[in-house]
Amino acid sequence: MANADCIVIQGSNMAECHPVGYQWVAEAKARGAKVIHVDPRFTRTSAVSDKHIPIRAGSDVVLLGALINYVISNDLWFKEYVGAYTNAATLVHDDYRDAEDLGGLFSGFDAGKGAYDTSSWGYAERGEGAIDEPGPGSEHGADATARAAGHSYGSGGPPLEHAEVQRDDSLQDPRTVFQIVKRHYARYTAEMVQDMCGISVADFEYLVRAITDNSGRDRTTCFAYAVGWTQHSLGAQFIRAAAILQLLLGNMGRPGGGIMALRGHASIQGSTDIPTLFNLLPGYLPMPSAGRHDSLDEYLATIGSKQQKGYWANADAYTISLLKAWWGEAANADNDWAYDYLPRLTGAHGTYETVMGMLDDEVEGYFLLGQNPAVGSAHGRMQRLAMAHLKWMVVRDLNLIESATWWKDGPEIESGELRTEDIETEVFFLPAATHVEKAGSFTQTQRLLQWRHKAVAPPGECQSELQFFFELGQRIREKLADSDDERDRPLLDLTWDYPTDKHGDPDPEAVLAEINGRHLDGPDAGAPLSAYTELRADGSTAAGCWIYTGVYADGVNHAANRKPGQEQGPAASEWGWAWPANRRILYNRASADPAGKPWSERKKYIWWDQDQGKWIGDDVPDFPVDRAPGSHPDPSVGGPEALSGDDPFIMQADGKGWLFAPKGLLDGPLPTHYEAQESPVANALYPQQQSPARLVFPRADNPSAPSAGTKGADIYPYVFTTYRLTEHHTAGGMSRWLPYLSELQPEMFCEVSPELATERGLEPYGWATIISPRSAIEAKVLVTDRMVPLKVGGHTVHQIGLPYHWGVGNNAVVSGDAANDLLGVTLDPNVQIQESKVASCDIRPGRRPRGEELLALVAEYRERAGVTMETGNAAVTNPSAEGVDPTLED
Amino acid sequence: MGQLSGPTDPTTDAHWEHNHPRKGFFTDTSICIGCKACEVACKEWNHNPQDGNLELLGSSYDNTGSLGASTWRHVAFIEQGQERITQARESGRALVNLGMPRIGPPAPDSSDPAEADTTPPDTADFRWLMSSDVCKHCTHAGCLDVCPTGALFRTEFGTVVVQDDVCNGCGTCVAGCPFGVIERRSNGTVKVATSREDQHDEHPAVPNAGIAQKCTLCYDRLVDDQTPACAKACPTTSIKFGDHDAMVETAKERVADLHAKGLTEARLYGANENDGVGGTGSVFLLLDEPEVYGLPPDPRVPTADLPTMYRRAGLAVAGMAAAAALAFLGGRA
Amino acid sequence: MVQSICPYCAVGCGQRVYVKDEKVVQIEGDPDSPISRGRLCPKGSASEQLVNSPGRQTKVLYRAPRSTEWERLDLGTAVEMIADRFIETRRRTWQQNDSEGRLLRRTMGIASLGGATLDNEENYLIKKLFTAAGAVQVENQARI
Amino acid sequence: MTLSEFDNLRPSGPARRRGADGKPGTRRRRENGDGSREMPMVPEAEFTSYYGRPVVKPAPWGEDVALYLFLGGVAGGSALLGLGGQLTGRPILRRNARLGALAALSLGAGALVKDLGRPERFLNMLRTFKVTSPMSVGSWILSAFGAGTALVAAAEIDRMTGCRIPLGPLRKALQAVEGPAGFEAAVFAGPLAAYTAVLLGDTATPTWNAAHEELPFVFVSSACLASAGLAMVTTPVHEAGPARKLAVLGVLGDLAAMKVMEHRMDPVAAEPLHLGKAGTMLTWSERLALGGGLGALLAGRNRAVAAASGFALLAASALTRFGVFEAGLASARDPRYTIEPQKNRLAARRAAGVSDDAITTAR
Repeated sequence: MANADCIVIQGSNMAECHPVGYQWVAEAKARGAKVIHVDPRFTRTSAVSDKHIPIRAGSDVVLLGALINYVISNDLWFKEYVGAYTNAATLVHDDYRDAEDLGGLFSGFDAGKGAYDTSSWGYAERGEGAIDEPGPGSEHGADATARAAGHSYGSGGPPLEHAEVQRDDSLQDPRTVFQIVKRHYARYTAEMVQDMCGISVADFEYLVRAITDNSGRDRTTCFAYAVGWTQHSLGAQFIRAAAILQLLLGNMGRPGGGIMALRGHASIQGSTDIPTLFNLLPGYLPMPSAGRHDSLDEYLATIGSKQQKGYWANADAYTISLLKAWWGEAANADNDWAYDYLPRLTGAHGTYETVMGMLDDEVEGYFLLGQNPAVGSAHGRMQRLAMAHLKWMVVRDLNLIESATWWKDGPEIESGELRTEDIETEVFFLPAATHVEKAGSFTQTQRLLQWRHKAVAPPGECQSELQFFFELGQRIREKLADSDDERDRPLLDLTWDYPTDKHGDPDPEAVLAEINGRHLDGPDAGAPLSAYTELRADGSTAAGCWIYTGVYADGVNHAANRKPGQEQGPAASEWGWAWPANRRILYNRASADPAGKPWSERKKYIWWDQDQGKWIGDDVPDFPVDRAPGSHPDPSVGGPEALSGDDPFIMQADGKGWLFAPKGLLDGPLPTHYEAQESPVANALYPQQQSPARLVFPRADNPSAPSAGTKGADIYPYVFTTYRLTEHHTAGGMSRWLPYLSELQPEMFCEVSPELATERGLEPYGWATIISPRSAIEAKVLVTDRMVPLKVGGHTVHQIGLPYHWGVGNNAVVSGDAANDLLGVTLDPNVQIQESKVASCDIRPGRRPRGEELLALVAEYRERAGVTMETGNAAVTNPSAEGVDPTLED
Repeated sequence: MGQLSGPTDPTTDAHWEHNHPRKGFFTDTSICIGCKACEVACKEWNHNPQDGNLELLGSSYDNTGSLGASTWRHVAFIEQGQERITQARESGRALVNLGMPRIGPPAPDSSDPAEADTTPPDTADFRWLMSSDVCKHCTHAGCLDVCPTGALFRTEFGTVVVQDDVCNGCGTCVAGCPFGVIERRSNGTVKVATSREDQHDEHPAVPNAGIAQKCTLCYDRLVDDQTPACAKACPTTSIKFGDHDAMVETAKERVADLHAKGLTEARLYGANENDGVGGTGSVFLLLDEPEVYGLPPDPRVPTADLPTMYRRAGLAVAGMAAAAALAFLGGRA
Repeated sequence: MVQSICPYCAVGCGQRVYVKDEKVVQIEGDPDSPISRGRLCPKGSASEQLVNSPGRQTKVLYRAPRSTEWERLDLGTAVEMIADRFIETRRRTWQQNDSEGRLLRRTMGIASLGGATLDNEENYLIKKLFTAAGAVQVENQARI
Repeated sequence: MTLSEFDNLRPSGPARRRGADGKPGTRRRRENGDGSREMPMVPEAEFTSYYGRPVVKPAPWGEDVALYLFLGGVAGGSALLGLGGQLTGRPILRRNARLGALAALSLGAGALVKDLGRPERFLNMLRTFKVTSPMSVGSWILSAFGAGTALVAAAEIDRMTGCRIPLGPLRKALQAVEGPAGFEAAVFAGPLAAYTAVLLGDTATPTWNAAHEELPFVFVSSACLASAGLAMVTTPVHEAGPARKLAVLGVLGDLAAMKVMEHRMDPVAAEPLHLGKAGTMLTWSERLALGGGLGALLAGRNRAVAAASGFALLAASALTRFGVFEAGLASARDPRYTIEPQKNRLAARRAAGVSDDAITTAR
């Protein structure tokens, strides 16, 4: 990032949320790089940027689309790069129809299911028709949503049957990706940006000039985003839009380029790599689904076709090695490597579905492991009411967080909805160990594993999760030891024999070694694997997470590598260990031109050394190291062997960067602007208001505010956006208990513009009540010129900023109302992340009412707005304008 | 008695027989991101208690308020519109022009920063200033001069430090500081939530209550050749630490740099050894007038006038004696 | 002194943990880290207080159904009770096959939501144990 | 609309301007929501501060210290009267002045110790002598003064009790040093009365600091009239002649010094002397001093008038000390008194062509 010439921070408040990461931006800026911050609020990041461009929350695709349009129509794209490394020249299926033609829908929308059949988005095959998706039959978008399919591609693209595609290298065929992209964004203009995002034409031109002036052979632009993008009903598409722009400008896989995800938590990357996520197994292998993955063969066929290019073609080796790691001898060729020990999915079982399952009394027991959903999850009220339905719950945390004490001092106790004496839930609070009281590895945002050594023993009864779950597993296995029930076999056959120290603490290095994997047969039996390329599908290797293979190569904990940064080169490859294979920049083959030479001396990173016959440079090449630039193997061989010398995107099924996504996304192959679930603005681009494929939950306890153009929209006239502050940590479990952090931001507040304060009579630093269809909260008012009303679609849009760190309880040093109580649950269909960055509300002066009156206030607003369960939940906004038979709508 | 005002080396003045270079901070507020890591790192290292009432102070994101007995780093937040930015740029330009008397209209000399290309940089219609304040460790330190017990002393690094075991809390130093830095610590307590489980009843007593407290420039770290906690934590190097001379040099380069970019609002604070406190050990780069940040515009160490005061007092004493004599010499009238 | 990594955000800043008499006395940035070069944000700087916070809970607490107060519970007893409930809920809510007879082999009665400050090794054991037990509703902060 | 919680403390001035163009989509200009206001007394209209917060900190001194200022003056003046009585053969005046000095000194020193953050460490004052520290110098003055005063007072008490205190051979010694001790105390009497002015002047507290040239005169005058007042109360009129004279001289000096001081001070820094509690106290101080002085001058031979005048003078002195003390603290609490005089003097120096001594520099 320090190598970038221009850095666009959008959807992230980087200086505020990642102050230490921001040093690299500061360094780039000191060296002359331009830093532009695009954000609804003027934040601490804006304060140290060259320019802040205020944007209406949720309109990012319009802006990015307009940048794409500008780059294409002004011929500013990086032709050599785009031609060689992207799928620009690939032809798309004949049946494909763009959202431009269907009023905002792409071809294949099933209004009945509220989801796409994505088959028409595929590539045109050589010969005729589209490339079939692998595996048995075609999967419907609705089913894929249920698997949160988008999440499964964390390490690469979705599968294609093979990579023999039709191309038109002149890019002139209207069916080429390039022409489709060009047409799709033709109406995304500077004027549209002004109308929809509230960004002036001058500011847009400033931005576009900064980006295009700083892209090309010699220069690179970097985008940084965080949850400001992901927490939207089209979150994945925001990122895709930036990726398209970056591919067109040739900024991917190159130093100082790319799109940097700024993740919020110490090991949030790790917790998707080794997922505590319902839809994934370690290494982005999907959890099997009933009906789709009923046998190992079916399962493997859907992950990666043997005929596709790149490393996903070896998914069989990854899967079987995982099964061997978990079930050892019990996993053998005869029982399909214990594949049937794996439970099956039948739909979405994400955290919000789980909460609804609790409300329906389907879930009895709940573990909260360092998580505070009563404050930190969207629709906090629903979270707490759901917990009151549980039979038992285990809260493991450092402090007595609100999710552990809601039965005693939660807002619903105060409002009278719940009575402590009536709540049946058993609550176990188990104190946890801090990061210095246990050893283990975190994976940071750039996929770097770093080991923490244990400094002291945990105090009192505090325990690490490792020890707790190891012990819990042991107890459960002991209690079931005599069971002859077949269902208990997976538990009893589980490899669960980690060495422990004298306190019964399992050795985390032993776990890491299991994750890394080892040889089971042959001369090296027992020896650690050193790379995932050593994994085999014949049961001769075991590895708990294939992408981490190599972290324990030669029996050395490479995550603990600590060669001081000042003693190494810029890639610092001897500090920690980055997956895969210790690479610091992914797809870095793209940092050299098709002939293997660096694009420029200034941006040199990985290049082909003709004499040595291999790729060399500052980093580990993310490419078969001896694959010459000009080589063109027969694509039909499949796997890594099929990669051409100019296929840098080795985890994509065709080795190319995807401008157009023929597979993998459930809400459209190209990012398209839709309004948020709740928006006071009508979609000026299409009759379709919201993303048609977004996941809605029409329930009485999850009402939505009416959007622009429908009755009652003026009852919730303002947009609010939630965010965090430097001084606090998410739901506050690790900050509101610390006096030093609490005193820095002691009270919940809302940020409003002076105009809005005048309009609503809000007193500076007095109290205000913010009301959404779900709840009402109170906050101190911070009137500031950092909030600017935007002129959008002919009227003024006021945005309200709400930090979400506070919660209602008696135990923390500081407490306050929780912003997340205002939010409802609407999810991105690709990844099932909720929309929490934008929603509708009203604001008025004074504190909120207490007790039953609070509920009455919220209900009164709903009534005035005419909110029903259907409000805002139609998949298709205007069926006749979008070519959909209205009778198909539910 | 050492020198009371004007340029000097305070360490030599204090009769240290060694050659430690004087240490100091350079706080470059133009790159401060207002994260307050300095405040926390400082408290953590020095075990300073929480202070304040856990309420919004009504000053943007600043809920610390000011430097004090338990807050030795304080980050100020100032929101400004275009008018004020223009004024700041103008007042900065006026500073540049100071001491460059000209006859007639200014010569079109492009190398003169005051006349350089001053096309305003991009974010000009609004700005949010952040600045981390700290003890100035003055060359002529008012607090140190007026301390009657010798609790405050000049270290071998040229810094000013309180000896906690000597100070008797007379409070003279508080009034003696022209920057409002040093303060006597009250025995305010670490405020905790109303209901806690029994084992948390005990809270550490506030250390050093009743005595004067301020930044020590991490004297205990300096003697171990360590960087002060705030400078070490600062994510963007807005707080720099090093030899005082080098810091002043860096500061001068930085301000010249910013002027060259047309940012004439940038100015240094404390880098002039001819000022009222003989220059400060902690040098700042500010983007507006000092009072905007809560800093005095023309501080002067009160002791600089001490000789005058003693003379005047002597005169007064003489007058008093004369009056008494007169009263008696009038005889038994 | 022990080398560690800051637990707050995903930048992964290096920390040095200073220990005296089995107690953490100071946590500072690790200048050797090429990620952070010794710097820390306010949260990272407060890590020592995270460990030694006066508000930190170090004992097991239990709230019985309908009870208005916490009571103390021995750690071993608590784990035993949790294991019993785990097994019982799993048994009661077990789903072997779906309506079409396809294998499900799972329970929908047990769920977990983990923070993203857990170690990879911890997440691995959690995922492994829950998957083997057929509890599929394992989620974390990544989706929040 | 106001943006600062301090706005309601602001005197009503010209209405603050709002951003002229309130159109959405563009950032508006922002007025300084942090304490700017029109300044009628200063040509430079702008006064800016950081949210109206003080720049300097007021001394953490309570009224104990103001009381000490007063009592120190009483003690000093009394010692002089005592010496005068000693030399001119006025035994009652001598005795009363000496006892008065000791009483004032004891009470004052007690108040001073009580005000320390760590009273148990009061002796640390005497572990060093620092000429740059008026407090240190004062501590030594106080000690030296205390030594002589204690001796002469002891001698007086011994005499009053008819030499019944079991002093043994020490009585001889005491009687031997009594005379010199009276001189010794008187030598330090003036400094005791005057050093407190330096103590206040040698601070960054705007009003005190701005008064540093004249404050010693105010304080010694005040000490004179107060001690004289005390003597007029305690001593029969026939021996109190010098006290009455001293009272008149003290009042004259006090009124004159006060006027000159206010005149020569920076007008902004002098404001707190006229405002609020301090203003009221100083006004009454002046009235009482005048009244007491006139009483002493015109009807001092009347015992009742003398006593009343004496009380008036004591009260006047106390009010002077409390008033000045309070004015200083008030000046420290309002940033205006720090910033404006400093800006003015900086501007004045610049106007005079001195441009190399500012703390703010462009390079």
